Amino acid sequence: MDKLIDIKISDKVLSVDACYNFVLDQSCGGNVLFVGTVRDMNKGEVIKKLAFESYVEMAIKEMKKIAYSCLEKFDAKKIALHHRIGDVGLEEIAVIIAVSAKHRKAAFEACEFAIDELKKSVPIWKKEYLENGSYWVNARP
Amino acid sequence: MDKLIDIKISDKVLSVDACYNFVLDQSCGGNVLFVGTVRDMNKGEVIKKLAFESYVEMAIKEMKKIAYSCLEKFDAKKIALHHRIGDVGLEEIAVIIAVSAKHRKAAFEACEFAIDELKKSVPIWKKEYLENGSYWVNARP
Amino acid sequence: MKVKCFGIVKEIVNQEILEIDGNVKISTVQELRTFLSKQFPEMSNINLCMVAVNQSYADDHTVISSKDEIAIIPPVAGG
Amino acid sequence: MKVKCFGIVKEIVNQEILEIDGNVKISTVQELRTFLSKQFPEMSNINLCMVAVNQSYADDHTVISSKDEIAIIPPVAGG
Repeated sequence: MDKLIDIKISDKVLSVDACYNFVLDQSCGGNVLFVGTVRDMNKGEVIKKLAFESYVEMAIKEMKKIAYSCLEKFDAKKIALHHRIGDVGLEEIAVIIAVSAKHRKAAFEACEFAIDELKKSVPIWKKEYLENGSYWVNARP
Repeated sequence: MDKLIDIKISDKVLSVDACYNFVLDQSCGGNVLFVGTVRDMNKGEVIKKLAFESYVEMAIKEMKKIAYSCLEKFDAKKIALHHRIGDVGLEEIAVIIAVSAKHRKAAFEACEFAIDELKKSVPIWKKEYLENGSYWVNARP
Repeated sequence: MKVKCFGIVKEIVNQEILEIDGNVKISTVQELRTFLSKQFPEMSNINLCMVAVNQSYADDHTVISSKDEIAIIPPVAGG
Repeated sequence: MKVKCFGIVKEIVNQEILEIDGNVKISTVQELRTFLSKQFPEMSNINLCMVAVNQSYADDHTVISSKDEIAIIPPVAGG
């Protein structure tokens, strides 16, 4: 049987093509990709770069859970979830989620569900480097 | 000012990368792409290939309207709409829609709106080549 | 009057541009529809088609002349 | 007992793996939380963190021992 999910956490540049090519399938007409990139401003502050840290073994497990629940829940065929760690510059890719499905509606729903869930449960942390220092996002120590 | 929309109708293979690179923007964190590919079955029939025909000048006009209304309606920054014409084989790309926005919600909404609208109003026609002949999709002569 | 034809319509009329004799009086989209459905019985479902005038969708009351770019738009199926 | 630390927690305890002396009695996640918030006053908001046991999210009643892989998971922010 074809591999249906492709999960990756890497400190190297992520590839939209790799994710697209993984999900491409003769039985599918709808492919939706979410590509999360680093933007130059957040809440009025100038961002210089981001740094991502991960509890990699557990993050992979959580990403697999999300991937399989996507395929079940939404009648999607294949899904790729790739997340970058380490330093990530402006316009670089932090995360890619690609989903293929017979029909486009399921692909859109599965892709949006996957990124929403990833942000809730996958043990990855983001540090913002601003002009005046660096801060862990969401963390109030 | 940067070009904010990129519209294309072509009889050559479409490029996901070209659309992604067009919409990529420092101010945007969310990029959503819809890639419509040719699948091997429709309504129980085996598909051998598709052929798309277009009223090109008018299709470009309609695609521009959709693109600008997406940018206004959803707080999206840039959008690319590329559509293939001529013969398109299995797994090949018929259409790509890429949208960038500050936040992902707007990018998802704009991308889904754009493909829904494209299917409603853009003068492009699809012929399915089946085992036993070819048929214009949606057409009841 | 020249009428551009696409998809199934092109196959029915068997040409890309249908030339309608100047003596036939067609001054609105509605009159064009009536003419076509008489001329081509296979186009009995002509009402499922849209008509574009100068590359914009037109309604039945839109006035047309031989100077306009006119096209029959069968149900679209892009994407 | 060894506890993996990430993000803001790693900075607070100033190490990737926090070693807790075997003489300290910690047998549930709740007891670990209590120990950490006493030991590191900066972790007063420890309740915003999750605790993972053997790479799965655990609740306060989960029983833990030095044989388990234990990690403090501050609020995640992937994507």
